Amino acid sequence: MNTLIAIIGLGILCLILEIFDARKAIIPVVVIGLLAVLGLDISEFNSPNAYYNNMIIVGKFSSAFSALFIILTIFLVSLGHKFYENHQTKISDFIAIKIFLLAGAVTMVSFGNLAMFFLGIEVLSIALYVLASSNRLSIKSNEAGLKYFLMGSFASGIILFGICLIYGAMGSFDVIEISELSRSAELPIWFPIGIVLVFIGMLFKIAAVPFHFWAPDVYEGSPALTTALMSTLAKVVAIATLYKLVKTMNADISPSFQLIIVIISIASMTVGNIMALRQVNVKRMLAFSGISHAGFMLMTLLSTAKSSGTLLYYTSAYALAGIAAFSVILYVCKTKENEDITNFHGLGKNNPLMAAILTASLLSMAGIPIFSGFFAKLFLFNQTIQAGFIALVIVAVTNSIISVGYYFKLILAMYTKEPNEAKIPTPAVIYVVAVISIVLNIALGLFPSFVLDLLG
Amino acid sequence: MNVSVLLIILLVGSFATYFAGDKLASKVALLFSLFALGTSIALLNIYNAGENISCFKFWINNPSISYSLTADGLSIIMLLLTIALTPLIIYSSFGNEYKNAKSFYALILFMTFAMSGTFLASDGLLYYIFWELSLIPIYFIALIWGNGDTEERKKAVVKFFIYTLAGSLFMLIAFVYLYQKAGSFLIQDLYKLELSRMEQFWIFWAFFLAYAIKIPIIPFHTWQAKVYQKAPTVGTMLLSGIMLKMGLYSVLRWQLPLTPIAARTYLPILIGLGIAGVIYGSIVALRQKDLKKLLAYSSLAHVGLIAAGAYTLTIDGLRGAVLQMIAHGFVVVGLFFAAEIVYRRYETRTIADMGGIRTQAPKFASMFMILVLASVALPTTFNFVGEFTVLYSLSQINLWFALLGGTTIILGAYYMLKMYQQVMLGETNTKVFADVTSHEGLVLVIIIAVLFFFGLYPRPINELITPCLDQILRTINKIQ
Amino acid sequence: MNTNLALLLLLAPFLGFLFNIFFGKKIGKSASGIIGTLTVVVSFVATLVFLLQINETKEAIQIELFNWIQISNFRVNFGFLLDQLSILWLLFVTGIGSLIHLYSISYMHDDENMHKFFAYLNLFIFFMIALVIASNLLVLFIGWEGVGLCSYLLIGFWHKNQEYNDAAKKAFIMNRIGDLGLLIGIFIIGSLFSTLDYTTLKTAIATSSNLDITMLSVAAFALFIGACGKSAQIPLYTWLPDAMAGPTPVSALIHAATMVTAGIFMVTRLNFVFDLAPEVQNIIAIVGAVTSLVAATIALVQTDIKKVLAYSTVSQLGLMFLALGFGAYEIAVFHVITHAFFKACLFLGSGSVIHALHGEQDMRKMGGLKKVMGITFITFLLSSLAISGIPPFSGFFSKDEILMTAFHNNIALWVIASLASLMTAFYMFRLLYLTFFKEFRGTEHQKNHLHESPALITFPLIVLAILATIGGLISLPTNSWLSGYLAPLFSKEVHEAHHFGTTEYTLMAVAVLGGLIGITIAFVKYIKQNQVPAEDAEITGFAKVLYNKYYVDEIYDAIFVNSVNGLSRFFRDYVETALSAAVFGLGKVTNELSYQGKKLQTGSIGFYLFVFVLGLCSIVTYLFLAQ
Amino acid sequence: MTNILNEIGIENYIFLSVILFCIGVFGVLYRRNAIIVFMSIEIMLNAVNLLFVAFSTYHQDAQGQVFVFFSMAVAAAEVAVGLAILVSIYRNLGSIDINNLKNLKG
Repeated sequence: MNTLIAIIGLGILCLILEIFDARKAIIPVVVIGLLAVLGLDISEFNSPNAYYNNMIIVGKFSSAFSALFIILTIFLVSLGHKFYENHQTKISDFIAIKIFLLAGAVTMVSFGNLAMFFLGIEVLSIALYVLASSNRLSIKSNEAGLKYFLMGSFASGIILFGICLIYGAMGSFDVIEISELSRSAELPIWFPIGIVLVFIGMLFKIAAVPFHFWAPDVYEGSPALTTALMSTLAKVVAIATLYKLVKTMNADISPSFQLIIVIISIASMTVGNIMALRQVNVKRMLAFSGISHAGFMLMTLLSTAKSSGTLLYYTSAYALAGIAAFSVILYVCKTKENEDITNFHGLGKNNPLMAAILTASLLSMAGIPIFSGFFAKLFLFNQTIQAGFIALVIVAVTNSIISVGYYFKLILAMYTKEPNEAKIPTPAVIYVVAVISIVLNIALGLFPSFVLDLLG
Repeated sequence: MNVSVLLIILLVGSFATYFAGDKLASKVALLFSLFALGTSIALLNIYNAGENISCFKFWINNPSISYSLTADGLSIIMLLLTIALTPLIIYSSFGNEYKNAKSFYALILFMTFAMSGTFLASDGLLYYIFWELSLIPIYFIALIWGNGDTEERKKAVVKFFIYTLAGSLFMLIAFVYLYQKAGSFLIQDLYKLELSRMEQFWIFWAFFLAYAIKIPIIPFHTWQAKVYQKAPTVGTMLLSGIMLKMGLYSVLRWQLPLTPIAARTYLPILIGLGIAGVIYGSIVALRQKDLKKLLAYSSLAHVGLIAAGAYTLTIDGLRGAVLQMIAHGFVVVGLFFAAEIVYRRYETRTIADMGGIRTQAPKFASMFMILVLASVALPTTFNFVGEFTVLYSLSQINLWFALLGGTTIILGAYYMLKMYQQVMLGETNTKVFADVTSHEGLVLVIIIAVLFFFGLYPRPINELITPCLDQILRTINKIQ
Repeated sequence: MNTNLALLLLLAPFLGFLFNIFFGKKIGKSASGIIGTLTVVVSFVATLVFLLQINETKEAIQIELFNWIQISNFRVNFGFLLDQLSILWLLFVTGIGSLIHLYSISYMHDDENMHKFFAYLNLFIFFMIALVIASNLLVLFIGWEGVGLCSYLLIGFWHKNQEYNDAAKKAFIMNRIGDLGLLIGIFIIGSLFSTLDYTTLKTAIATSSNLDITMLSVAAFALFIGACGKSAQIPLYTWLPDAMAGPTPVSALIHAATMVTAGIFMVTRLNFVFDLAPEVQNIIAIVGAVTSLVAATIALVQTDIKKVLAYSTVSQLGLMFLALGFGAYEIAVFHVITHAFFKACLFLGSGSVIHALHGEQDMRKMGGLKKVMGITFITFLLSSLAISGIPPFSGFFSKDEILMTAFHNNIALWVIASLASLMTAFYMFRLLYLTFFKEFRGTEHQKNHLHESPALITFPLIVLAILATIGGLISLPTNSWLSGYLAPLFSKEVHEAHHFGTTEYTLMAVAVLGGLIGITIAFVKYIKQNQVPAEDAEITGFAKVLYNKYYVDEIYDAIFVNSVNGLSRFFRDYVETALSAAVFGLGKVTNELSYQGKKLQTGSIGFYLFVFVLGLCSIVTYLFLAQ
Repeated sequence: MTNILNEIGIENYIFLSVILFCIGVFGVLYRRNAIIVFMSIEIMLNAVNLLFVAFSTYHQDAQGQVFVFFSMAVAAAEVAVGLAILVSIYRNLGSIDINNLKNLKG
């Protein structure tokens, strides 16, 4: 709870800073502030507690994920420093929005009441709409914004309807009550429908097939930094929330429901990977890879009992790799008008370090050992086989083979093609972010237990 | 002092090489590889003294994965092969100039590190990790420093990578499944498992996919020739000298003991595949225009025989397979180096452009001849010991296997001598061919010395591996 | 003591080889030649010592050095067995070997790579000795393959000429085919008796109660295939004539006197195995007889002096196998020895002729050499008489005994063999007349440079000629030192030679008569009618077939070589591409899918939302149906 | 209140709002003018709000009505952002037909 308040406070603070025209200070202050908040959050880790008659429930799960969100936000904010250098005037708005978005994210993982859940989603989404279309003058950005906005609000309409039906069935928004009730008596037919509607709404947020269509377009259209945010933070938040929702609402999923999850996850990874093969725009490619990863993450829902650690591990591995990849993309495409793969030609010669980092992050996403991506997949498969879905695992493996195809397309471009222009100087901050994130990723790979056992 | 020291040396070496800069890289790499060689010999002595040089640490508790390296005869011999070939390979590359040498040599050492790990790991997952790790460096070595047209090379290398990765991922599933059964990835726990026929069959084929692609056993060999041809010779040496032994080693270490029933059931098919590889490889090698491709197919033929031996599930078969692995490791490195020596002078690998070298370079001619003879398993060379043992084991299964496998004696002689004749003999070539330089000579001489020494006195190796192979056989027979 | 002596005997030539390889060029031609020769002489002396020793002790000397190969049910040592057989063999290997080394010093003097030549010769002697003194089949196999290698190296000694290289390659591969047979034989014996050691094997066979005769026969047959490869029997004989591409001393040493007899050695060595496989023995006898006839017929019309000798060698080897087939091992050995003498002499003689004519090998361009080359002529004449089986020359005794054995066992084969020996007499004297009688038919330039060869060449000729003449003494029909000497080797005694009746005398007469007839025909044809063999183009009819060696090489090429190469091309061009296409295919398919999939991503919000709703409805309906 | 509810029956409220919701959905699916799409979404939300109120009476519990306030506020915020985006699109394109927005695809 304190985390949440602190975050919002930080957001307001950075708006105030703008009033006093201390734009230069904003990012450092925010970063320091977020670090403090991180500390606060970690301090809450071992003191589970409920606030405002169960509106907010802080537990291991929520604080662990909040910590992840905060770390990601720190990276994203610090990347903003260079990204917004040409429109300094708005920097405070962007930063503030990101922080409020973070607030929404934290709310989403620590809700104890469907109302908070809904508010969290909306705070997050509205912030994202703004960021997506934040580049006013570019049609692409506008289009991305509108697409995201229309479909997003449509989705939240569905979610709202779902919540409403649940409320109708149970007469309460409190998740704990609801789950208790759901176990007991026979339920009115609209309760499962409500659950399904909410579920589908969340599937839209994590961009799972067949609710994924928005993702590639929006990722491509919106400014690179926003894309980074969407593909890392937003996705992670959504899946975490969905996981929590499913876990709390109905601990024992019906076989038919499991089948739906299996089908959707298979569809997501397959479609995502296959579509990614022929993409030329890196952001778009990563969007599809994100879709496939969503498919992987969905597998955790099949054994909600003990897969929270795995989910946390997978999300952190994926997000860290994503941050590293995007910081390189930001660096490479800073001066370009698009993010086509041709811009990466000869990066291996121009800037070996950056190339190495991108390679590493791609390898991690592809699931090659010692990068945490491999272990994430391994633990996931382990859990899924335990739950008895070996066929699903085989499909997943086949998919990760396909995925190598497009990840390596990028690597090949970096190492085998000739560079098309001279080396561009790298801003230190990007270096720092990229290196830290990839080092964290590898560290996770070497000591998986650290994260894996957090949620026991 | 335990084996992990070795891994540390190699890993540190690879970083040191990278930071040593392009000038010194090769020297530093050689230094570290020699250091590693020394250490491994020291370790061998400790092992022979009967002390334990294995190492075990818990790593991940859930799922329980441990950093456990076990050094028994088989692992040690494969380790020695790796560590002994690395300095040779590095030294052999001194004649060439590589751009961005520091990364090149760093990658070589890193690959050695990964491969040594594969041979040592006794925890299924650790083994798998090393197995995959060894793929990355060779991918980059072949991709960046390879020769020939970039696009073709890219196609070949990516195919190789995806293909092998695809294979090994199914092995991963098998491991995870086994973990579910045993609650641990440790090999001794996996050995204890009582798997049903059905399970064994699935797991067997999952492993087989991984190994058949790596070794390669036909019809999974399609990546081989192209990659051998396109990769820089050093990469080819690493691939053919050491890496494909990983597959064969894994068959002995993991596949057979874990799925004995399946292995017995499919025994004829597997031996058949191996022998088919022998014949097919030899025949295809007959009409290759590119020297490296010819050698690639010859090595396809040889590993086919080794695989056949391994799948006989007899002590002779296993022993012969191991001996032949080592022999082949050395001889193939030597042959590819010979090809490289020719390339350095003539800038070509097309056999048609060669010939008439013997008159200009008698030293080289004789050494090349010896290598050729070794690869056709002339008695008193190491390869004969291995090949004889393997063929004997085959004859114990069925005389026809021995007969068909034995065609390697004829066909091998045919294509190798044909190659030698076209490359070395004939009217003096118009292009001048300088005889081997001192360091090229040294490399070849060392290889030849090894081949002859163990050809006449394979006993030390026998004594090293036999107990371990007996153990493996016992595991196989106990379960079935 | 014995061990060191044996090692000296074995390693002396090897040291010579090493020395010549590394320092041969520096120390100059003659020096390297002398060293090469001396090393072999050393071995010869060592052999003599052993011979004396064994003559008094009658004890076979067994020496085990160290363990070599380890098989589950037996281990193979590096070991030597010096018994009557091996010592006998060593005797003429090293003896004739040193003579031929001596000869080569002068013969090869103009060759730039003389030191290499001697190195290879030494290496050959080394491997030959290893083959002979091996105490088990695997060490024998070392020598077996080793001599094959040396013959490869020496046939292709003039490696600038690709035809020679082809010949060398052919020889090696044909031998390898045989070697595979030998290996298979070794495998079977190993698995049957868990040993490859001669002595233990012999006892094992003698003692074992329930022998698997069928398997044993298979083994025997496989071993015989090996012998065919080495000793140039049908169907693996075609390499030997081509092997004449090598320098003449090589032909004399390897392809007449020593290496080609390895097959006979091996069979004799394993006589106790072959005795148990009568079917195989029949096969051997038949193959031997047929080979001797076929080769003889071919030799009738050849015009290349060395080719004639080569086919005559094949034919003689055939006779030896005939003897082996009847289990008359010591007779075969006897013929090996006599043959070694006169055939080496003939080859060296032809060498000296070729030397005199500066490399001319076609008999049609020779003639009338007896005036200028007296010594060569006489030695040649003597050994021709020997090979034609004219008493009292050595050939008469050995060949006669073979024919007798044949007669006693199988009349048909006896007829064939007698025909072969008749032809032998004919073509040998044809060769003699064409080369040494009448007028010289070569170029003027050659005519002016005609000369008798130097002493270094003629001396070995003389020695060999003498041996060829008196060699028969070692095994006279009535009291044979040889069969007495070899007796310990053989399980069952061969008695035909001993009781001597009218049949034997008639047979002898017939054999001699045959020889004389052959000689007379040759005399009539080439001296009286003064014929000269026709030019290649003019040869017609059956003679053409013979001249082209029954087109066997062509047939082999058509059946085996071409088919393998065709298969190889097919695999390379189609199978390989197909396989890789199959793998690439998967990738292509996925790519295509992706290409099609892109069309779905239309970019129209309406469509996206439509799919959204569709998915929603389907899930909801599914859940309803599920419940 | 309750008796009215009892007379009409909660089901009918549900049907009504479901119908409204579906109208909204179809509006979103079939109309091309962005403004009207907004309005359709608003209809969906309001249908839900109606249902909330109905349920809260049905359960005799105020949470539902409170929730309606939340959702209204959220909807307002959403629309504000949406219109802002729309304005900038109109500035760039001079049209608000969502069929013109197909630059991002493939």
